[in-house]
Parts: sequence; C-alpha cells; structure tokens
Amino acid sequence: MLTATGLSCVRGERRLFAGLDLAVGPGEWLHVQGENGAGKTSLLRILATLSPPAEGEIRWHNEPVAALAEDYRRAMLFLGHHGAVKEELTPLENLTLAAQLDGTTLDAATALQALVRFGLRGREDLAVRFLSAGQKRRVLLARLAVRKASLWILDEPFTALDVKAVAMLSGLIEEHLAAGGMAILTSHQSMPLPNGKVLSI
Amino acid sequence: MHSVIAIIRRDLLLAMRRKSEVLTALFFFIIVVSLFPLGIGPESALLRKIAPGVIWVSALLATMLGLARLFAPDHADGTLEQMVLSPTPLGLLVAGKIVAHWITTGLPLVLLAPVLGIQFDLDRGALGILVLALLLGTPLLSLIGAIGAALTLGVRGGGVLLSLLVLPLYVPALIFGAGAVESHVSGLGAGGHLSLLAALLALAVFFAPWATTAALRIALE
Amino acid sequence: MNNKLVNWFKFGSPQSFYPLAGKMIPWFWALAVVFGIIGLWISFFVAPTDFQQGEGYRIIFIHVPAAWMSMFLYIVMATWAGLGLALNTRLSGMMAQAIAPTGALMAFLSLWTGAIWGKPMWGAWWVWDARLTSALILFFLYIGFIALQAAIDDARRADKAGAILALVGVVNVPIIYFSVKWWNTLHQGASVSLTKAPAMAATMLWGMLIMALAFWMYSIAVTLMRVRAIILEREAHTEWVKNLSEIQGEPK
Amino acid sequence: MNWASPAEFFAMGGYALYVWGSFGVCAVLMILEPILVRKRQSSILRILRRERQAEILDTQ
Repeated sequence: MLTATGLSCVRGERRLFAGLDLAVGPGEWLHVQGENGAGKTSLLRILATLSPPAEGEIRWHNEPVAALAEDYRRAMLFLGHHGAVKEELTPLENLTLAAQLDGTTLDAATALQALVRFGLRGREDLAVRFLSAGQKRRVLLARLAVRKASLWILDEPFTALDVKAVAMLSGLIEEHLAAGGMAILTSHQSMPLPNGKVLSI
Repeated sequence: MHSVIAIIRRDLLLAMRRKSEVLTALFFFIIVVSLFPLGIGPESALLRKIAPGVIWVSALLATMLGLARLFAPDHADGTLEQMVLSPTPLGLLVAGKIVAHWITTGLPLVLLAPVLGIQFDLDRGALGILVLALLLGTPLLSLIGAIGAALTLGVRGGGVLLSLLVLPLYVPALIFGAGAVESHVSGLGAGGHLSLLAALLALAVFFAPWATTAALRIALE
Repeated sequence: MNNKLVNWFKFGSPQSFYPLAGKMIPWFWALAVVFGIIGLWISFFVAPTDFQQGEGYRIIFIHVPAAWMSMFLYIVMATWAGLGLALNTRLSGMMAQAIAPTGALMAFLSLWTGAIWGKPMWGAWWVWDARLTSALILFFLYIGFIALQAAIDDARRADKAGAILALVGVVNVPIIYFSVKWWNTLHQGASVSLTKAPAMAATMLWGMLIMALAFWMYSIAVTLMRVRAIILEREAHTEWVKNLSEIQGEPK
Repeated sequence: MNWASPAEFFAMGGYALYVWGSFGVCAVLMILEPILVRKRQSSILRILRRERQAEILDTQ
C-alpha cells in the first residue's frame, strides 16, 4: 500500500504542484495525467525517492519511505524515459547484470524465457545497439517480467511500442495487478487498461 | 558484495566492447611521455632527473581523459537511476565503478611505466619505486577524480570544468608520487613518500566514495 | 534557548536577512575605512625601515592579511556550504556563493604581492616558495568553486554541488599545504621568507593585525552587498521582494 | 617619522615600483569589487522595477 500526503514539488522558481494526495492499494493502478511540463515525471521521481519532495510525505505500508530505504527500493521498480539498457551489451547480459546489481541472481533459462516471450528470440546474443527502438523497449518489458517488485512506477511505458507490444505490456501489467501488485503509470494518451484510478495534475 | 563484483564485471565488459576508449588514454600516455625528450634534449642526466615528474604528470592527464566518461554514459541511458534505486547501497556500487575505472586506466599505466622509464634511462631500483608509487597513486587519482566526475555530471562544459576542479586536488599525489622516485635517486630513501601516499590513499578510500555518492544524488535530483 | 533557536532561523531566512544586511553594510564599511587608515598609517609612518630588506618589506602589511583572509574565507565559505547541506537553509548557499569571489580576490592579492615582493628579494618574479605555491592552488580551488556554480543553472543544485566541492577542498587544503611545504624543503627552497623578517617588531605585528582587521571588515561588507544582490536574483518572484520599497519606486 | 620629504616617501628607498605596485593593485581591486557588486545590485533592482511596472500596466 503506497500513500502520499501533501506532496509538493518546486522546480527552479516554479511550483509544479502542491498538496497532492494519492493512495494505491494491492491490485490497483494509478494513471497520472497532465499536460507537458505539469510535473508527471517529477511526481514519479519523487515517488521513486530519486528526488525529495519540497513538502509532504510518502508512506509504504504505513512506514515513511525514508526510514525504509532499502526495503522500499527492493519492493519498487522504476522505469524512466531512458531504458537503463546498455547498448554494448546483449539483451541477455543486460537482464542478468541488472538483476545482479539489484543483489539478486537470475538464471539464464528464466532470462531467456522472458526474452522469448517478448519476441526477442534469436536476438539474445546481439548487442542492443543493433536492435530497433521498439525492440529495445521490449528488452525493458522482459526486465519488468523478471524483476520481482510489488510496486511498478513506469514513466510513459507505451511510447515507441507497436500494437503487438502494447498488448504484451498491458497483459503484463494486468498479470501483475492480478497477483496483488500495484502500478503507477503516466501517459498522455488513453490507457489500454481497465479500472485505473486517475490522478490529474 | 555480490553486486559490487557484478558492477565491476559489467564495467570491464563494457570497456572490452569499447576498447578504443581505453586504448586512446593509454596511447596518449605513451605519446606525451615520449614527446618530452624531443622537447628537452637527449642528455641522459637531465632525462633521469625529469623522468618521475614527466611520467606522473602524463599519468594525471591520461587519467583525466577517461574521467568525464566515468558516470556520463550511465547517466545518459538511465542506468545511474537504477543504481541509486538498487537495494545495494549506492556507495558500494560507486566504489565498484571506481575500481573498474582504475583497472581500465590506472593499472595499464602502472604496467607501462617501467617500459617508459627505460626511455628515460632510469635504473632498476628507481623503476621499482616508480611502479610502487604509481600503484599507490593511481587509485588515489581515480578516487579523487570520481568526485569531480560526479560533480560535473550533466553540467555545461563538464570536461574542461572537470580538469579545473580535479587537477588542483591531485597536487599532493603528484608531489609524493614523483618525490618518491627523486628521493630514492638522491639516496634519501622513498619510504616516507610512499607511506604518505598510502595514508592519502586510505583517507581517500573512506572519503571519496561518500562525496561521490552525495554528488551523484544531487545530480539526479 | 528554544527562543534563541527560533530567532536564529528567522534571520536565516533571506527575507529577514535582506534588510538586516542592508543596515549592517554601512557600519562595516566605516570600520573597514577606519582600520584601513590606521593600518596604512602604521605601515608607512610608524613601522621603521627594515635594515635587511629596506622599504620593500612594507608589502608585508597587505600580503600577510590577504593571505590570512584567503585561507580564512575558504573555511568560512565551506562552513556556510556545509551548514546549507546539513540544514537545507536557503541563505547558507547564497552566503557561500557570495564569499567565493572575495576569497578569490584575496588569494589573488596574496599571490600578486608575494610575487612582487619576490623580485627585489629573490631576484625573480615567481619563486616556487611553499607559501606562494599553496596560495596559487588555493586560488585555483576558488576558481573551480566559482566555475562549478556558474555552470549549473538550477540554484539549489549549484549550492549543493558547490558545498560538496568546498568540503572536499577544506579537507584538502591542509594536505596540499603540508605536501607543498615538504616538497619545498626537499628541493632546498628560498631561505629568505617574507614573514621571517628578523625580529618582527611589535609595531609590525600591530600593523599587520590592524590591516587584517580592515581586510576582514572589507570582506564582510562586500560579501553582504553581494549576498543582497544574490537574494534578489534568486527570490525575484516572491511576494516579499515585490513588496520591497526599493522596487515599489518609479523605474529610472 | 620615516620620511623627510614627500619625494622620499614616494621613492620608498628605491622600492617604489614594488611597494606601489602592490599597494596600488590592492587599492584598485578593492575599489573595483564593491563598484561591480553595486552594479549587479542595481541591475537586478532595475529589472524587478520594470517587471513590476509591466505588471501594473497589465492589470490596468
């Protein structure tokens, strides 16, 4: 259960939003809407503890996230504009190394299975820089599938995806929610997912 | 510990895939050192005297060359954010990256230095001290440099600014490092210099990852 | 106790510090001028001619205070920066930013006067003397701090990054000074020293102290002036700045 | 008193260039710095006044 109360964000001299409250429970997802520059990304970065809020508090299962530190970071997965995918490494290496940096191990079979699921069969050993933009995003989807986290914070996850990949991602998120996970997403288009709570800033 | 080894392995793997960057710094080092005799003249007495200083200054510059790219690629592709959000403490991951940086830039310099020292007619004892001093000094350069690299991350004119910030902080390493060989040659013994260098290294090992981590968090805010 | 803390935080906000600084500036200028006149009078008319260095030694009366101030200001700057990092107060970063140029000026003056003094005494404009070399590096550290802050657009981020640099610098300054000194003795540096003038007379010491006070007051006055400008630049769009009487007037 | 005449004072026992070179540069810089800071202050004040006036014109 993630709750935030009275969040505000100041960028430079501008106050992007103030007094923002939100709550996401198991099996729920939150759609953060807003115009360009309204502070969607800033909100997600605050929720991910990348930047501190100017005011307000974020709680995870009723404990302040600042006190939880590692435990919160283990339970949460944040994907920003950039994919955190290394161009020089192969999709397989990317997946296993990312898991190791998180302090977990990922066996090759599971990683391979995830890559195949997202249509990257035959590309596992090709450096990512030889993949197309859409295929690079699919590597990220595979990472979502293998990383065990109960809270997903995804910034514009549907950009640069073709119809098939959009279906795959929404399937993945639905699966995650059905298993009691939580998700916070931003997007300026309408979401191909049912029953979301909407937060407009 | 597991993830520290993972990040060292990852950075070494990346360096292997982008060999040109590592090799450029290395050849830069070789060329700069080799240019000095051409500018100064071939008298071996003079060359012996300037050798430690020349090799050390070139090592500083060669280290600077790769520093700007220590965190920049990770920053650009979002890996740095994932490192900050990793359950592993950021300080450990940063320490791992610094170790990897040293293995790809510092260690080759240490291994090459005796070969270049021969160009300057240094005897065997002096070469040994030179290698020892570089072995203690180059990790220090990577550690201090990492602070500068983190501070200038994503900043306008970062590369030039980085050298402005970092080079003055390299002064003690330069003095004790080059001084070790000199005092050995003049018969005073290099022990004092080397132990001071080791003391600086110990201080930097504690202090630099902390400062680098703080600077990285600020850069990402 | 608690009340005092509240007061301290009150003056720690730019809004209340701005008028306070405005009131203090003239007083510090007055003190700077008074001490400056007394100091100059001692340096030229009271202090006797040095039998070894002639009249040239009178440079000491600005060289030493400038050197002291350059080091002292670096520590003060790092302290403000560290406070800003620890307490997250807005004013601290602005103070650090306001001190840096004056500190750099002091470091430059101590370099300039040291070099000029070197010519008649050592016969060279520049001698790699331990004090001059460390002053040079201190000057570089100031320039680095100013350049880093200038390169970062977001003021809060500039403050924090500058604070880390200043703290790293403050740990390094003694190490640098010590290493340069060590290097200098190893290389048989110059034996004449500006501050080791034979039997430093009491009048000389007084002259230097009073000049140092004048430099001190000057630094405070200029820093306060600069911090006022910085406050206005950074808080330009806040209500209290818009309601300042200086802005309510007609534009010239 | 150290000096018999003003000329002697300005000659500084043969060290005129060095002594006046130091004190002169010091004086110039210490006068210049506050002037520059003052300029910075008045330029930001000018901008703020203009902004305020624009705001008044805008609301009228």
